[in-house]
Parts: sequence; C-alpha cells; structure tokens
Amino acid sequence: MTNLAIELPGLSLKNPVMPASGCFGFGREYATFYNLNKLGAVIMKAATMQERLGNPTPRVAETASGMLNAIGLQNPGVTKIIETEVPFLSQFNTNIIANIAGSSLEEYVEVARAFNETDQVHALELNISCPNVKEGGLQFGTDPLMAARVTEAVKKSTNLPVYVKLSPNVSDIVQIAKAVEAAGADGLSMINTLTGMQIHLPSRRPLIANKTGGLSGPAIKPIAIRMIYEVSSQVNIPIIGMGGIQRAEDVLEFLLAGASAVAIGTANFQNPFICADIIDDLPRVLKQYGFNSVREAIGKGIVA
Amino acid sequence: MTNLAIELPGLSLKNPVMPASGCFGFGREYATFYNLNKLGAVIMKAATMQERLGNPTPRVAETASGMLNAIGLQNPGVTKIIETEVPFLSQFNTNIIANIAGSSLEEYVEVARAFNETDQVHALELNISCPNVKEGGLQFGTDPLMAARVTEAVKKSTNLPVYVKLSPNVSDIVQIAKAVEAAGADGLSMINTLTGMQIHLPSRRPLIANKTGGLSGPAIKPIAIRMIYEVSSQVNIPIIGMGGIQRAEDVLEFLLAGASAVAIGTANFQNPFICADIIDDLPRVLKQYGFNSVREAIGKGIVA
Amino acid sequence: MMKREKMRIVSTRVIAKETIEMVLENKWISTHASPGQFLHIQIGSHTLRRPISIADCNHVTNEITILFKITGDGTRHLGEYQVGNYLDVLGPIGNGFPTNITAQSTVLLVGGGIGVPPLYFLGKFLKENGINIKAVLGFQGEDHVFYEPNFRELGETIIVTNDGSYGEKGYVTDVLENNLAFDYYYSCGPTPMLRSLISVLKGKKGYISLEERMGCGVGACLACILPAKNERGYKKICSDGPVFNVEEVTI
Amino acid sequence: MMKREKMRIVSTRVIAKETIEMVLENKWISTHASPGQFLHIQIGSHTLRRPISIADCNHVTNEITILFKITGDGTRHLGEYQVGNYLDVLGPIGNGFPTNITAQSTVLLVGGGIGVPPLYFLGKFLKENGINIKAVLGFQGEDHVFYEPNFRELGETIIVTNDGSYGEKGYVTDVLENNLAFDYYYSCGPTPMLRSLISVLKGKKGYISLEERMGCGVGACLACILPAKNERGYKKICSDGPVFNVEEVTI
Ligand SMILES: Cc1cc2nc3c(=O)[nH]c(=O)nc-3n(C[C@H](O)[C@H](O)[C@H](O)COP(=O)(O)OP(=O)(O)OC[C@H]3O[C@@H](n4cnc5c(N)ncnc54)[C@H](O)[C@@H]3O)c2cc1C
Ligand SMILES: Cc1cc2nc3c(=O)[nH]c(=O)nc-3n(C[C@H](O)[C@H](O)[C@H](O)COP(=O)(O)OP(=O)(O)OC[C@H]3O[C@@H](n4cnc5c(N)ncnc54)[C@H](O)[C@@H]3O)c2cc1C
Ligand SMILES: Cc1cc2nc3c(=O)[nH]c(=O)nc-3n(C[C@H](O)[C@H](O)[C@H](O)COP(=O)(O)O)c2cc1C
Ligand SMILES: Cc1cc2nc3c(=O)[nH]c(=O)nc-3n(C[C@H](O)[C@H](O)[C@H](O)COP(=O)(O)O)c2cc1C
Ligand code: FES
Ligand code: FES
Repeated sequence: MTNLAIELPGLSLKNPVMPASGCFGFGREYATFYNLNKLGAVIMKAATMQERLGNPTPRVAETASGMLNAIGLQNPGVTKIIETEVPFLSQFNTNIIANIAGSSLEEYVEVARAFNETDQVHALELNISCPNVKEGGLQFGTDPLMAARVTEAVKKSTNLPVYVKLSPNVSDIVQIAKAVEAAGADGLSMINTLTGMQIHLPSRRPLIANKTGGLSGPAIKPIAIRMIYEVSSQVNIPIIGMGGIQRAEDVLEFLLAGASAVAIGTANFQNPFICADIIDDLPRVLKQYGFNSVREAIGKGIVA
Repeated sequence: MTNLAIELPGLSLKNPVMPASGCFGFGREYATFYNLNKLGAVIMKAATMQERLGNPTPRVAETASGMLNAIGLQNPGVTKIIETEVPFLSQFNTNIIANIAGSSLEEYVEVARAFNETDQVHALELNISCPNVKEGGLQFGTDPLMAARVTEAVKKSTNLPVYVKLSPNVSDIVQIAKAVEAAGADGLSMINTLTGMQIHLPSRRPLIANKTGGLSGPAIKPIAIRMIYEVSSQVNIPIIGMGGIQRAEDVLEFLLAGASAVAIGTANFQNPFICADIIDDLPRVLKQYGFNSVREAIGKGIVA
Repeated sequence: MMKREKMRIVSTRVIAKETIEMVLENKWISTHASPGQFLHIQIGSHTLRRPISIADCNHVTNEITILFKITGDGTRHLGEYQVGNYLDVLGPIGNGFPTNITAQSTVLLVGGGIGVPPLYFLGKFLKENGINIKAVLGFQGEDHVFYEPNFRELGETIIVTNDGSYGEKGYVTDVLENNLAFDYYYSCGPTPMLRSLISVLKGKKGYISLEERMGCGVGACLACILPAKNERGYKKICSDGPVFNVEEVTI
Repeated sequence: MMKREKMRIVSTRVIAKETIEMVLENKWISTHASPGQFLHIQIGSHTLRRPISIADCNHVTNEITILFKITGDGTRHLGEYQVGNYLDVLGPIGNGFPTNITAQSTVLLVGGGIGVPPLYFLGKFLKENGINIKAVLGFQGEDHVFYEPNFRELGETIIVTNDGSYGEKGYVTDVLENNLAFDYYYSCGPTPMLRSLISVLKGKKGYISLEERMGCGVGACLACILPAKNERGYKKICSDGPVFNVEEVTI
C-alpha cells in the first residue's frame, strides 16, 4: 500500500494535501460536500487582530488559466475565529493551520499570541506575502530583513511551529527563504499569489476594484515549481508547496521539486471535491511513476 | 478612419504592432506567410558579439496558457547579423529594432557599437533581462544600479535610441524603470519572461535541459499589465508592452495600461499570421471601445 | 442544499439577439430548485464557474431552463455546447425569492434585460399558488426582447425598450409612475435600474436579485460581498442572496 | 513550401493500444506532401502546436493519414476530435526522406513504435517508383502493433516486440544482425533505437527522422536544434529536417 503519511514540525499528516488559505473559508461550506476528516490539514482563512471588511468589489477576475483576487484579508478577527471557527474545524480528525496576517509587526505578534489560547490549532502559517494589504503586508514579504524580524518576533510569542508563507514577487526568493529560516521558521509555505492586473475594456478601469490582485491558478505553477526547486536545496526546513495544483500529477511535481506537502487553492472553486479527489488519486500516480510513498518522492526531481 | 500610427523615439510606426524578440527569428520564415511591410516594426532575435550556440535541448515546454523557453541567446553574432539579416529585413518598409545582449557590460557596449555601422537599424532594445544566460544577464536586470550602468554605457556608445527591456523577476519594477530612465533610456520594453520550471514526471528531471526557462504567453499577461500600469505613471519615456498578447483586445488592454506600442511573441507559434491579423482587427476594437486612434488610448486605463 | 451534478443539454436555441435558451435535464436539481436560485456552471477549462439563474423548472420532465446573454468568452463558449453534451454544475444555489405570500396578493415583477429570466420561474410559481402577476420588462431594443408571450400568460405585461423600437419607449421606471397597483415587487436587472426602481418604489415591500463577480459560489471565498446592515457588516451574494429584501442592503 | 490550412477530419479510429489513425482531407496539403514531412497541428487552445508525421497521402481523394499515440494532454485531446471537425494545421513541413534513388535498389525501413507511420508513406512511394522494400518494425508488445498488413503489401516485413508477445522477441537491431541485404536504410523511432541502429549499420547509407520539442515549427525560434557538422554548427529539426543523413548529425 502506498504510504501517503508525512511528518512535519507540529503536523502529523495522514496525507500531504490541504486546502490553501483563503480558498476554503473555515471549512464550513466544503464540509457540506465531503467529510473533512479526509484532509491532511486545513489552512484557515487569514486571521487579523480586529475584524476586517476587506476591499470593495469586484474582488475576483478570471485570467488565462488563472484568476486574480483582492479579497483584502476579510475576516471576523482572531477572537471570533478561535471562538466559533476553530471549534467547528476541530470536530474533524485533521490538522488545523492558522494563517496569520497583520499591518504591523505588533499585530502579527498579537494574533500569534491569541492562538496560544487554544490547543486545537497545530501550526501557524505566517502570511508575510499578501499583496492585498497596503499597510505593510507586502514589504514584510519582499525585504529579507523585515521578513526575518517578523518571523523572529512571532516565533518568540507562540508555542506553535511557524510556517512562513513567502511572496513570489521578489528578485531573490532564496535570500528571503534563508533569512526566515535563520530567524527560526519551522517551515516554509510557498508560493502566495503574484501581483497582477486586468483592465476592463468597456469601463477603461482595472477590473478589480483594488486595481491589483493576486494571480493564482495553473498559470503560476511553473513559477511555484521553480521557486520551490531553488529554495528546497538551500534550506533545511520543509516546504508546503502550492500554486496551480489541479490534479494528483501536479502534487507529484511539487514533491519532486522539494515540497513535503501541498496546498490547493483556486482549484476548489472549479471542483469543490478537488482535495478529496486528489487524495484518492495520489496513490495511483505515485505508483505509476515508481514511488511507494510520499516521503520517497520529496526532492527526487532535483538534479545536481 | 482609425489612426494606428504612433511616433516613438527613432521609430515612426505605421501601427503599434511588432513581433517580439526571439519569436520571429530575423523575419525570413514569417516572410513566407505574409509581407512584412504590414508590421509597425520587427524586433530581431538577440545579438551577442560572438556567435552563440545556446542551451542544450529540450529548450521549450508547454505550460497552462503559456510556455517555457531556454533557447540561450543562440545567434550568429552581431557581424553576421549586420551582414546577412539586416539587409534581408531592410527590403521591407518597416522599422528594425535590434535586441542586444551580452555577458558583460563590455559586450553590450561592443554589440551596440557594431550596430552604428549600419543605418538600417532604427533602435536598440537592450535585453538586460534574459533569464537564460548565466554570466550576468539576469543580474543586470534585477539590480537597479547595474541596470543603470549598462544603460548609460550603451547610450554613450550608440547613435540609436535605446529601449531597455525589463525583467519581471523583481521585487520593485518601478525602481528599475526609474533607474534606467535616469541613465538615459529612450524607452522601455516590458516584460521579458518570468523564470519558471516544469518537472517531467517519467524522468524525474526538469523538462527544460537548462532546468529553468522563461515563462511567456497569456499566463503572464496580468503581470505584464500590472507592471506597465505601475511604471507608466512613474516614468516619462514610452513603453513597448508585451506578454501574452493574443488578440486585438489584448493590444487595447496594453495601451490602456500605458504602453505606446506592443510586441507579440509566443502567439506567433500558434498562428504565424497573428501580427498581421491583429493589425487588421485593431481598428474595429479601438472603435468598439470608443477610440479613433492608438494615440488616444494610451494610458486611458490609469485611474487616480 | 446544493450538489455538484451533471446536467444533460436537452435543447439550445437563440431566442433573441445574443441570447440563448438552454434546457438542461437533471432530477436532483429540478426537484430542489426554487425561484431566484442559480446554477454555477463549469464551462470548458475556465478557471471560474459562471453563475446563471434558473429561468424555469419542470418537475415532471426534470428539466431546468436557463437563459443567458453572450457577453464574454465564457457565455460564448457555453453557447457552443450541443444537445447531448453534459454540463458540470453546482446547484441549486442561494436563497431565492420569498414565495410564502398570502394568496390573492398582487406581485409586480420588474425585469431588465438578462435579469428577466429568474422572474419567469418566480412568476409561474406564484401564479400556480394563486398570486396575481403583473410584469414590466425592459430591454435595449426589439431584437433583445424575449419571453413576452410567456409573461403574458402569467398576467398583464408591459414591455419597455430603451430605444422605443418595441413596446413603450424608455425605462421600466417610466411606466411605474403610472401607479400600477401591487402588494410586493420583485426585481432583477442591472444595478442602475434596481437603484432607480428602489427610489421610485420607496416604501413598497420589495425583493431584488443582485449580481457580483464570483469565485467559489458557495460562500467560502468572500468574493461576492455586499455591505449590509447586519451584525457582520456584510452579506454574501452567493449564499445569503442572490435575493435580498430592499430594506436590508445598500446598493 | 508550407501553408496554414484547415483540414477536415474524414475518419478517426483506434488501431492499436492508445494509437489513433486519423484521415484528414485537404487538397493543398495532399498535393504538396512528400514522405518524411510532418504537420504542425493546433489542438484546442494549447499554447504549442503538435508535430505529427504524414503516414499516408492520397492524391485522388486529397486525403492525408496521420497516426498518433496518446502520450499526453495534446494527443489525448486530439483523439477526442470527431469526424467533420476541422484541424488548423501548418504543413507540409520539413525536408523528408530522399526519394530520388536508382530503381531496383533495395531499401530497408526500420521503425520503432510511433516512429513507424512516416515509413509507411515512404515505403508506398518508393515501391510505386520501382524500389524494393524490406521492413523491420518494433513495438512494445502485441497490443501496440499496427499496419503490419500494410507493410507486408510493400515487401518482406519482420515484426519485433520487446516482450515477445508477437513476432520476434527483442529489439529491431537483433534481427538486423541476420544480415538483411539492402542499399539504403531509412529509420524513425526512439533515439536509443536510432543510436544502436546507426552503430549496428555502421558504413551503410542511411537516413533517420528525428524528434525534438518544438516551438514555431517553421525554423524561427531555434527550439529544435541539433548539433551538426556544418558551418553553423547546428541544424533545425523542423526546417532542415526532420530527416537527416546519418553522416551529417550526431545524436
Ligand atoms: C446570481 C447571478 C445570476 C445570473 N444570472 C444570469 C442569467 O440568468 N443569464 C445571464 O445571461 N447572466 C446571468 N448572470 C450574469 C452572468 O454570470 C455573466 O454574464 C457571465 O458570468 C459572464 O461570463 P462571460 O465569460 O461571458 O464574461 P466575461 O466578462 O468574459 O467573464 C469574466 C469573469 O467575470 C465574471 N462576470 C462577468 N460578468 C458578470 C456578471 N454580470 N455577474 C457576475 N459575474 C460576471 C464571469 O463569471 C467570469 O468569472 C448572473 C450573475 C449572477 C451573479
Ligand atoms: C517531426 C516529428 C514527427 C512526429 N510524428 C509523430 C507521429 O507521427 N505520431 C506520433 O504519435 N507522434 C509523433 N511525434 C511525437 C509527437 O509530436 C508527440 O507525441 C506529441 O507532441 C505529444 O504531445 P502531447 O500533448 O500528447 O504530450 P505532452 O507531453 O503533454 O506534450 C507537451 C509538449 O511536449 C511536446 N512533446 C512531447 N513529446 C514529444 C515528442 N516525442 N517529440 C516532440 N515534441 C514532444 C509536445 O509537442 C508539447 O509541446 C512527432 C514528433 C516530431 C518532432
Ligand atoms: C480567493 C483567494 C483568497 C486567498 N486568501 C489568502 C489568505 O487569506 N492568506 C494567504 O496566505 N493566502 C491567500 N490566498 C493565496 C492561496 O492560499 C495560495 O497561496 C495561492 O492561491 C496559490 O495557490 P492556487 O494556485 O492553488 O490557488 C488566497 C487565494 C485566493 C485565490
Ligand atoms: C522562444 C522565445 C525566445 C525568446 N528570445 C528572446 C530574446 O532573444 N531576447 C529577448 O529580449 N526576449 C526574448 N524572448 C522574450 C519575448 O521577446 C517576450 O518578451 C516574451 O516572450 C513575452 O511575450 P509573449 O508572451 O507574447 O511571448 C523570447 C521568448 C520566447 C518565447
Ligand atoms: S463567490 Fe465565494 S463567497 Fe460568494
Ligand atoms: S521549432 Fe522553432 S526552429 Fe524548429
């Protein structure tokens, strides 16, 4: 039998597949389609200290093999999430990863601390890469010093393992990855969306009300694979890979590039069962390409 | 009648459409499909000082709504290009833009100088962004100081207007654009390809022999539009826009984002007539969205 | 309750300018559909599904009718599907029009352009339940008019065209000033039309169906938000709507 | 000389495991095609066209036959096209097999797997011009064998399967050691097969058809380069090939 299990800091995953932050809410909607016990983990929608109402609409646009979004970190605030959403998710036999965001270093720390008060969350994903917050989100993700500072501060204030989610909108991803590793990150999560824009011809304005949005979906997969490939051989912490995954073959491609687990975002919108379907199909694909386990495949695509 | 003409430094374009560098060779092959008089300009394949044989194969791979390439600047060297290719192209009533590349500042300067010896080339496109040369090409394009230095050096050694072709693989495209503008660039050309990778599952290796390749095609259009939109309001030099153009509507989108002309790359491979087809269709599209000329549409999508 | 279902295309025909009527067969969806709900349709390999309202529903033949206008790549592609092809659909989605109203009441349906379709399913349903129907339907011009006979079967129907090429000339709100008598109004159409309708019919009880660009269509992604006067400060058009009481939202 | 043409699909059928034979109609292409040339086929909205060899050509019916193996998304999608659909094709492309050879000569065709198709068009053409044909065709196993009767009509034909499930067991080169007499050999198949063929048949005059991932297919993009002993130092498989004299290239 093909072994899908994988151990990562703080996470005992029965399989390497989890829905990506922001594409699965807090699981309630997709739980009406299938049993979330199936999932390796669930990464929750970003949490900020206070409630946020996000950006004006339109917030999404379709692009060739991808989409743009500028939701703007809309969420009910960390307290409410801990009170109402975490208990819902913890009914399921799966891991819970909290995606945390903020406009300042202090906010990141506060949000991280808040999650110390529940023992139902298994890891933090530190979102230093959301292109849709103006106040500083992007700077944290594109400057190695800032990235290291926020990682360090969050590590000090939490008892949970921290996966730092990197922005692909940078000249040198390896530099950022090494900086956050040195600052204590337990793992990396990559990639977040690329900043893009679409102009609506009839109105002659950017289609997304926020002007720019984050590009996700199959269009960005080659960039994700390249960055994970480059980073995985330069760091010693595991990577949760994401960006355009649509089928089990894509999961194997991410594993070969050096990811230890994967997250699936945009594809949930096409097929609400996508995570479950991929989990079911993964053993066949691993076997077809000569692997008996997920663990065996990690980094096997890296050539000297 | 819709006016497609546009004046740029050194270039009197009858229409804003030109094939992108590397996707049209030196025009010989596509000249068997249609008369190149039709084109606003032709951007030639990159020229280096010496002949280059480029990278091993496979050099291309298909991706979702895009492709990767790692040709590796294969070309017969600038002397041969001036002797045999420029005369071929100058039979046609169109503008010729020479794309110049190098592994060192000195090589850029030498290649630029070589083009002073022909009066059949109308402008230089300074390729500081090719991700497929190891020796320095990429650094020039991702470091504002290096980008400015090479721009300045080339400007000093040529009598032709210089369009600097920017790499999208950067944290801050506006910074690079401003740096090369300050260094004397007459125009910008953006964007070159994004660095990507695809892993071939059966062989467990990067499919492109060079490992990484440049991602082009519709997949990258939202990134191109975003970068041109951001840069065009921050510089006073014109932009030749490119990245994923497939139809006349896309050309208008680039104009609205602030481009003054456009180049078409990957789409030539699907449809060898694409540049001619788009030129024919552009008046209809401009009219449909309320424009009487190309000039009128430039930058009209930029909102305060 | 929504499901992901395959729907077989039973027929497809052009019924007005760039407007296609498609009949789809699926028992689960036809059994559960109620007026005002929509389908979230996967078209080819488009990244995002397309939301299209349910325009009619036949519980005997298990058929659902949709009407859509070709406005972009997705709807153009959908228009190319052939009889016998299957569509991958999420549905029925959303909270539709409230239909538990007192028999003998009179309901005014106000539709604009491609906002007309959901009102037909609604009108038929209400009429079967003893409600009187009046309809005011606005279209760009004669070429765009559809379903006039269908609405006439339900009750008094006024057609308005912007260019006056058919029916009355002007906007739907122009005819409303003639003081049509009704108890509730239900509307779907372009936002400017809904806005002026709400202001003209101020004080009347009304429900409107809204549109917004959607991601998931199931309430998870927060793409389709509408500022609202509730505790959360917002409503999701896909799962809280697409139909809202005019009192509860600001458009 | 190549053109961009629409080709109508006349028939499509599975002729072996994951192998499809498709007949396409187009007068221009059938008039100009010669053995060893290929078509560059646009499939759906794939970014890159797919190169597929011409396996047969009928000047009377204006029909071209292609044979392809489903190996990925593009060929899978192509296999779903229906009779009556049109394909957007660039072709005929490339320099094919030299066919101006002395009558009465004997030519050996060596094909491996999906490299067999262009050899059929070649063999038919040569035979019509008075050349004797012998063929050695290698396949993975019985399920993969196709066109055996077609080749037998041309001349002596030996089938080899890797697993021995049909014909001789082994590789095509195994049977060649039996010293088949011939003047020229022409081959197409996987690179390892071509390599060992060239070494086994060292000293013989031969032509091989090569494959490489392609961009433009017309000689402009330099994707399909092969190091060569010419002045430029390289050849383009799409426009200088796909057929090369074994002397001029190194594989
Ligand atoms: C609840 C609801 C019900 C609808 N019912 C109908 C109907 O019955 N008939 C009908 O013709 N149209 C209806 N629409 C509008 C329909 O969804 C759009 O016309 C369609 O999505 C356009 O897709 P496209 O690919 O042709 O256009 P494109 O502009 O190419 O689409 C690009 C993207 O924008 C989105 N989009 C474009 N226009 C709209 C819009 N007006 N509303 C929401 N998303 C949009 C698309 O879904 C897609 O994601 C409805 C919309 C909603 C939200
Ligand atoms: C001159 C020439 C003639 C050919 N003739 C035939 C033929 O008659 N019958 C047949 O079945 N196959 C033939 N091939 C191989 C055929 O082109 C590939 O099998 C096909 O492109 C695979 O496409 P895909 O989308 O199914 O595979 P994918 O692997 O999904 O394709 C991805 C990309 O890789 C390219 N690619 C993949 N495999 C090959 C390959 N072996 N050679 C070149 N490009 C490849 C595709 O064109 C596409 O751009 C020929 C190739 C060449 C170069
Ligand atoms: C609608 C939407 C909302 C998102 N919200 C978040 C978020 O709140 N936090 C975060 O870290 N990433 C967010 N992302 C990014 C995804 O988690 C993921 O990194 C990215 O979409 C790439 O994966 P994909 O191509 O599978 O979608 C969001 C993406 C989308 C499409
Ligand atoms: C096969 C190929 C070769 C290319 N060679 C060059 C080159 O030599 N010099 C250069 O500046 N850009 C080169 N490019 C980049 C294109 O000129 C263009 O910037 C890019 O492909 C984006 O446009 P597109 O999406 O329309 O292809 C090449 C692109 C492709 C696909
Ligand atoms: S479309 Fe995702 S919440 Fe409504
Ligand atoms: S495929 Fe472009 S040169 Fe051969």
